[in-house]
Amino acid sequence: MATFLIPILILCPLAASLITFVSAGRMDARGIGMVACAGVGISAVISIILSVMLLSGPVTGVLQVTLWPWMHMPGFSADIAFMLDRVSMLMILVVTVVGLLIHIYAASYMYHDPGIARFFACMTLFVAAMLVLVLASDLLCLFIGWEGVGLCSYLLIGFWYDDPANTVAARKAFYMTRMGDVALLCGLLLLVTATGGSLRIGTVLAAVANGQLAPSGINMAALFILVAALAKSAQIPFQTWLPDAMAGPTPTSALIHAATMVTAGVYLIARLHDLFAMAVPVMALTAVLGALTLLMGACTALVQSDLKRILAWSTISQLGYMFLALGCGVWQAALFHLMTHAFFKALLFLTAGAIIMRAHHEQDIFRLGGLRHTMPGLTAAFVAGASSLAGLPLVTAGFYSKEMILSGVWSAHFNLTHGWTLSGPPLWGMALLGAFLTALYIFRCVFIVFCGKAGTGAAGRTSRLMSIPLGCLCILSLCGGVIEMPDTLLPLHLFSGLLDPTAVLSHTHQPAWLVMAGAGAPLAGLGVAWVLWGRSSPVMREIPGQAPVICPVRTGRGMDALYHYAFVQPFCLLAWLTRLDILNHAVTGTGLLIQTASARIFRARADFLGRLAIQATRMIRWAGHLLGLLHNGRVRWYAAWIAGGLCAGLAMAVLS
Amino acid sequence: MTGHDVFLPMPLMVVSSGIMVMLAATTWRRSVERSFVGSMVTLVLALAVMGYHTGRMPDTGSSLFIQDWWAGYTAILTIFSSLCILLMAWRDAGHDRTTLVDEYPLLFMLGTLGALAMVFSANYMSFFLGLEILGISLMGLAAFRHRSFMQGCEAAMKYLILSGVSSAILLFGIGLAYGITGSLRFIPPIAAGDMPAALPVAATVMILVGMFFKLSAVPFHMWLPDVMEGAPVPVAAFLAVVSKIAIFASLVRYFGTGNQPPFFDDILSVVITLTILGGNLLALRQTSLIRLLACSSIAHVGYLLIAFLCPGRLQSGAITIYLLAYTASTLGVFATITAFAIHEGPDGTAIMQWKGLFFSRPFLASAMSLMLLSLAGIPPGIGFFAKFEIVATGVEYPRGLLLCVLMIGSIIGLYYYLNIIRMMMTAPSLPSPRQNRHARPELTVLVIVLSMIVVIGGLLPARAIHSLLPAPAGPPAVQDRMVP
Amino acid sequence: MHALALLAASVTVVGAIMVITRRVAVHAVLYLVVTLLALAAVLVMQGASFAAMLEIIIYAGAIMVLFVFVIMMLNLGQTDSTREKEWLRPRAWLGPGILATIVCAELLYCRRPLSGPAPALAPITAHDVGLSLFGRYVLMVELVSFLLLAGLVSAFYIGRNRMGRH
Amino acid sequence: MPAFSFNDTLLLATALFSVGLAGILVRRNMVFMLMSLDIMLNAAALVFVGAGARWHDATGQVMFLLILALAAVETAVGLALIVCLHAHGRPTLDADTGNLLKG
Amino acid sequence: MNPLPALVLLPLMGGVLAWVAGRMRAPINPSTSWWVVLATLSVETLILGMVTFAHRAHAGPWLEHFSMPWIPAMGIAVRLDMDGLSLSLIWLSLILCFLCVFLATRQVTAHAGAFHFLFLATLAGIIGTFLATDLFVFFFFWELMLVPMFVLIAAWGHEDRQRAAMKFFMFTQGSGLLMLLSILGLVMAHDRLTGVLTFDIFTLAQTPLSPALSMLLMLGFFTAFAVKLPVVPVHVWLPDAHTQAPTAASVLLAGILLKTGGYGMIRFNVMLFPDAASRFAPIAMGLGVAGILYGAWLSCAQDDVKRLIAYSSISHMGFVLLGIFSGSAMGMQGAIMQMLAHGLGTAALFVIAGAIQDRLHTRDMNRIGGLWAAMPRLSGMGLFFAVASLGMPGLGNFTGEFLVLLATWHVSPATATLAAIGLVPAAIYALRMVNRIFLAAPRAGLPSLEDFPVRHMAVLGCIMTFLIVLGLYPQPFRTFSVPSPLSVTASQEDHTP
Repeated sequence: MATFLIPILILCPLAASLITFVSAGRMDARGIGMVACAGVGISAVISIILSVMLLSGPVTGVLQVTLWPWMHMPGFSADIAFMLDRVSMLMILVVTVVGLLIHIYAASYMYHDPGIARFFACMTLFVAAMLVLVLASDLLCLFIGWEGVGLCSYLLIGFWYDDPANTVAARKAFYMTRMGDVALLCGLLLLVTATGGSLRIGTVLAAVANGQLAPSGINMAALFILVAALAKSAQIPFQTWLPDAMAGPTPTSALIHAATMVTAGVYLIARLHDLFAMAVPVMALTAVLGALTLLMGACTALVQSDLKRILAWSTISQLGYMFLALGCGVWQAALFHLMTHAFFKALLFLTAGAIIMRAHHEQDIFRLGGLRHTMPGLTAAFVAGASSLAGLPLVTAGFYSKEMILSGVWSAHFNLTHGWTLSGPPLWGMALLGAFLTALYIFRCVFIVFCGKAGTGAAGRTSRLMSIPLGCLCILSLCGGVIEMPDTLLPLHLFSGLLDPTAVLSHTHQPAWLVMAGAGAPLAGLGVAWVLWGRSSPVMREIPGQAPVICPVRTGRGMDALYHYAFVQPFCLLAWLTRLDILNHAVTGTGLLIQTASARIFRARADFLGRLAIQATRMIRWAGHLLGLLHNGRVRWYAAWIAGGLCAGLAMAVLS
Repeated sequence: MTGHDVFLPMPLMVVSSGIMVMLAATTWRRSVERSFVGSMVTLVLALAVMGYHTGRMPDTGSSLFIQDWWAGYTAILTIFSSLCILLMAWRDAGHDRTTLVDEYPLLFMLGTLGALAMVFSANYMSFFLGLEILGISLMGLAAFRHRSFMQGCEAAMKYLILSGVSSAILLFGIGLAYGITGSLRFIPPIAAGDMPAALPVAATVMILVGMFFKLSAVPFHMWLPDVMEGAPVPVAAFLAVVSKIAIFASLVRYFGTGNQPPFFDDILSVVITLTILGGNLLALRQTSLIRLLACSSIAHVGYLLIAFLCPGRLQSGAITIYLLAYTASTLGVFATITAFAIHEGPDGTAIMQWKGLFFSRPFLASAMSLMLLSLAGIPPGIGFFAKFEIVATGVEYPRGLLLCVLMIGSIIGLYYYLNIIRMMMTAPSLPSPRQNRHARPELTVLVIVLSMIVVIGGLLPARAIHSLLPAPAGPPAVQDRMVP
Repeated sequence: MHALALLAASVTVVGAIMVITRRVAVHAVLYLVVTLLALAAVLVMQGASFAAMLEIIIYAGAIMVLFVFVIMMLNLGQTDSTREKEWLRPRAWLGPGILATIVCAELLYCRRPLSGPAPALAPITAHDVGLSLFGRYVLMVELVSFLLLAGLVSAFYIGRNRMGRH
Repeated sequence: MPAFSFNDTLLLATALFSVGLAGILVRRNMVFMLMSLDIMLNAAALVFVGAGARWHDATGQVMFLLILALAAVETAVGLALIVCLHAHGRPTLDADTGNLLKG
Repeated sequence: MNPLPALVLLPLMGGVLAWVAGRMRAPINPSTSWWVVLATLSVETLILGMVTFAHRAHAGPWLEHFSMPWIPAMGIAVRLDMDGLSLSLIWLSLILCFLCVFLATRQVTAHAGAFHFLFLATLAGIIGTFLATDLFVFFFFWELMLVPMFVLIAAWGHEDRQRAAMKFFMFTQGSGLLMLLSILGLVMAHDRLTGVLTFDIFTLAQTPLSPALSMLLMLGFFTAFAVKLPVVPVHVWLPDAHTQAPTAASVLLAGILLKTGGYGMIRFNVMLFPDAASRFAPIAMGLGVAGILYGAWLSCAQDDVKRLIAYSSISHMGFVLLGIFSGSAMGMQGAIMQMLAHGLGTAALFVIAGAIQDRLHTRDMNRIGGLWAAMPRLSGMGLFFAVASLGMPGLGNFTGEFLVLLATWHVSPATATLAAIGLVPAAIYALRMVNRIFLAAPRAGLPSLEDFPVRHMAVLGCIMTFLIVLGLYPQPFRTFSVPSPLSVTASQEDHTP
């Protein structure tokens, strides 16, 4: 049954993709939408069936399908093979269910776009590739999906190709991830060499466990894979492509750049966590990078004015949480957060898309405003998503997943080489700060957009087709987290039990105030945001200036001054700092440098080797010319040559 | 005086009788057509008796002439080339009937006679006489340029003076050799050991210089482009083909094909290097097709000399096939030029005139390309196999340096040959005034026949090699004998 | 006898040198005749009286007359001789002179250690030459006739062309 | 006692030969060049006669005769050409200037 | 009857027929020669199919054998042998010829007969090259195929065609001379040792050679193949030739002619001189990596579509070189896969570029503008093949590249890493092309353009399918296209009769 269903699961979106692509121009928009939704829907149903099958099986049961041998030869073998275990089950559920909801939404959202067929072809192709990625039991097979999602992401970011900026963004995304792909490829090569010719995940992990790999080899492999994951998930130093990727249509951003593709890195590391567990320095690096990214993302999100870019930076930041969790070894927490993040971030994006659509494609939060009155439904949905993102305690899914990460981070400890150690609490502190900032920036956005004076007028209404997915996602992002709770609240570990029944995470030995702190930080952030942006006469409801603007202290307003010094000044400083966006500049600058260098070198003198050949030809011609000058037509001169030749010949012959 | 002394190879006899008959006919009535027909009939006859004789008298001849496989082969080539050239010359004479030019075929016949005498010679005296008959007729022929008589005269004058110098050097050398050995037989004077070393060496060098001049090997080559350019096209062909075959035949007969003394090796290596490089480099800058062919023929002499210098199992095959390839391809090029001149009006000696020929005259252009590719040594022409054989001899008798030179030369050569083909493929900028003279079927047939030889020889070279394998005889088998 | 031989030889060489240095063509022809006569004397001394006779009759007699005829036809005058003088500057002599000297030196170097059997005393008479010429080498005589024919035809054509065309 | 050994003949011939060669290389007038050519041919002929004397062989004189014929023919053709060139465009008979064929 | 000579001769005869048909006067349809070509190719395909599916009868690794004395004096015989490698490459040639015939050659109206003749003559030369196992015959075909290709480029090419054609010919011919020297050197060495003059590679492979000599001879072969492949310092001819050639010739050049270089390296470098090849491998691999990076980098800097594709070919061929000299069966097979996939993909790209040039009369990417709106089918195809060329897993190129990289990693991880880095510029040039031609804002004043008709799409669809199959199910091709060792002669029984 499973051998039959798993290929069907992948084939359905693939077939939908082919149909929509081929039918471009022949089928109307409604038909295309239906085909795409049907494709993804069938696979959603199948994935649910498969989950049921898997869960009804033995605890460690795995559904294996080997379709056909891919490359078999002495020293190497790879198959087109799939494997459904609990991790991938979670992933296919997320991919298909969230994907289905987004597709339904998009069918309405993209209805009037002339390129709808291309859009859905890419979207469904993406779903197929993502499914290959998560289901593959062979790392090389995984690589197909890995590159495939990158390609679809490229196509979708540059979907509106009329604007060169979009295509530039698309290519940037692809190049950045491509670097990671190369690293992944190298990692795979290293692994396959070390394991003696197979890239089966099971084989690789077994080889790692058996000690077939030298520690340095493990570290190298983990490092390569980490780089790949960083690139795919837009972590430092590859973070710059993701905000630009918002150039694509909003459903794309929701599906690819929030819910699924960018989490592929997380999935990969979670999948290979046994390997990473052996590579402590890499784990530490992962954690540190995750923590840094989450802070940087949050800070940057705080000063953005574009609605989608805020969400993009927030995605980076949330992925940072996941990497932090992975680095600390609590991969279950990472996956949990992955799932909830998929829910609420998809919700946020879709809602944002709906808002932008109704607000005449205005994305600047400072030009929006007061939407609470014109779009109450969307407001509710956005607030739900925002609170889940901020992790408001108890009522949101985000709270539970974030809590799980925080407690995992607290108890982490890294024994690095040469006696260096890194322990969890500093990282925990950064994560907590991040939680505070998260609440701050997302509610800043909420207050600016939905409260205050009405900005751009809204038009039309959200179609039913769009609201259904929003509703579903609302529910999921609010209630999706109750399956796993901190021990302090309730020892409920459904999620981690689901993933790995043999090793349920529990942090019973941790102090209870940790949970309190985790719950308090978002609330504090909410409060500060309310003070700054939510009150009727907001202090900072204008577009921050380009330069560090120190607002003049308004006399007689003690409270304001306090706020000013406590928040406004640091905020402006932060704005200034992040606006510089040093890393971004560095990466872009390097790219630019390479580009100009190549242009300078090769445009000016194309292919210097070719030049060399031309020079040689010229020399030969020149020699011929010189020789021709000897033929001046004078008989005496010719006779002199004969005499000279005779002379030389005699000399050679006689004197030799 | 023995029977051998008056032995005259049949072709020589036929050709000389033909000349006398023609001369007699001229006294009766002068007619260009008749002269041409007569000379061609004579040559065909000579070819026929050639086939009859080669089987019967394979080696040792008299003291003056010799008839063996090598002589027979080169004689056939010579006569065949003369026949082709006469066919070409026919129209050259035919299209300009203001003057009676029945001397034209007569001089060709005399030249052929000289070449045949050289080919069959086994003695300095007959060799020298043949050489001079050839040379004097060429002087007359070179002046036969109707449109630009001055150029013809200048070419003849240059040829006269320079070949006079080279004849004097050659004669001096022969005289020395005669003084050393006391005989005019073809024996390299090195063989006679009773003299001190320097004089025989000097004699050899002087004879070599004389021969190199006629072969136009590099330091002595300067006359060839000038003379060929100044002479009419068929005469240029005669210079490039017949006279070179004849002189090469004598060279091989004189020096044999065995190992050569070291000084000879050195001189020849230097000359070959200079010849290949010089010829090819010179050809690079030519705008006149005839000059270019002259330069390329210089280079081909260099290739041929490599085979001459590398004794071994493959040598004879290489020399025979290369001679055949060179003859057929060069004649083909000249025939095409002549045919072009008939069809298109201008005499086809400037490369620019060939522009766009692929579009106006595809057949002619294809034939030309085939010949040029064969000269460049590219399949399917016979030249490919010929060059292959040359390289094979060079590898068999390891001569790395010469092979390198050959390679460089071939690449340069490729460039200018291709350049002509390229020119033919360029679309003509403006339509040239098409004079469209009378088509001459015999030229078309000639081009077709030569193309067939080139292609068939390229595809089935085994026949050519196989039947001619024992061709180049070494030094005559008869031992040196003092003349009483 | 030796003195005579030496004299003849030196006259030959000096005459030749005079030939190539004269400005006026007729003078050169006359010097050439002198050279040829001296050369005939040398030939006689080598016992080749027949050759010497031929040298005098054909060379000095016929060929030189041809030269004289042509020089008369060309009608060379004072301007030509001044031009010749201009062409014969020492600079023009330098390179060719060196080259010719080197060739000469090399040939002499080769000749130096030569010593052969003493020539036979009996001179080679016209009889011997005739026997040889019309015996062994009769074919060569025939070939020479063709050589002369070629020259004749060429010269005739060239000469006729001069008259007929322009 | 012969007046000339082969050795001496060679000496004389070499000298004549070189003088002729020098004449060809030096003189620009074609008439002089022809004369120099004759000198060179004479030198070669002298070698043959000397060699014939050395071996007491009539062949040397036969060769002498042939060379004589050659010289006659070359001179005749050469003079015809000279007359021709003189008539059409090269009155100075300069071998160096007015060349149409070069390069 | 033996099919091998028929395989070689049939295109030639068909070509002559096509020429004759092209020269026919009025009553005959001008496209007659095209139909003749189609018929010829079909018959050729039939014969090849016969060979492919009837080879079970033979047990040995060599599928077919043909031998006929040619020049006995030199020990030369027309000796043709077919193994899996040559068979698969001939299949590739035929597929690409069909591609050309359907998509490119019908547009040729000027002297169509001659064009088709030259086209088929090139094919004949290429097939001969793939089949010959006599060194002389191999060299003969090797040189022979250049001539029609030269004429194709020089007569039907684009603006700067003649210089490009000259360059092409000079480079390949010149290097061919070096190979000639090596061939003769090997033959003579064998002759000196055994006294047998032969050009048969099966015999020559047994020649014991001194290390220095075998290295020298191998270098001679290598140079010729390196020029053809091309390897970086001698790639100079390729961009010009590819750019200036007419579409069909570009396809042949990129699709098959370059493969003769790879084929030669496998059969004549690695199998004839295994020791010398293994000693030379580090340098060759270095050259391969240089080619990958240099080609990709230069490709990124091009504005001319065909030039861009041409440089990308250099990059791809770097992988082939790397694989061949990695010294393992895996690398060899990777190289073969890469050759097949590159042949298909690049040929299709050239067809598309040619179609664009036919319609817009420019190859400058700055002047083409976005075509997706006007020609979605063409653009879709272009996108697909561009993606294939950047090495998307699941398509043929990736299979080859991965195997090559894997084999290289076994030898030297650093080299493999460098080569893998070459994949980043590959993405850059491929997507740059996509974003400047296909997915870009349409240029103002674009004339109304005709998209690919369905039959063209069908042909390209076949190529696509092949690429996908190569990418996802290469196993049969992989096992099929293994070169047979020279130690086993196909024809022991045939030699004796």
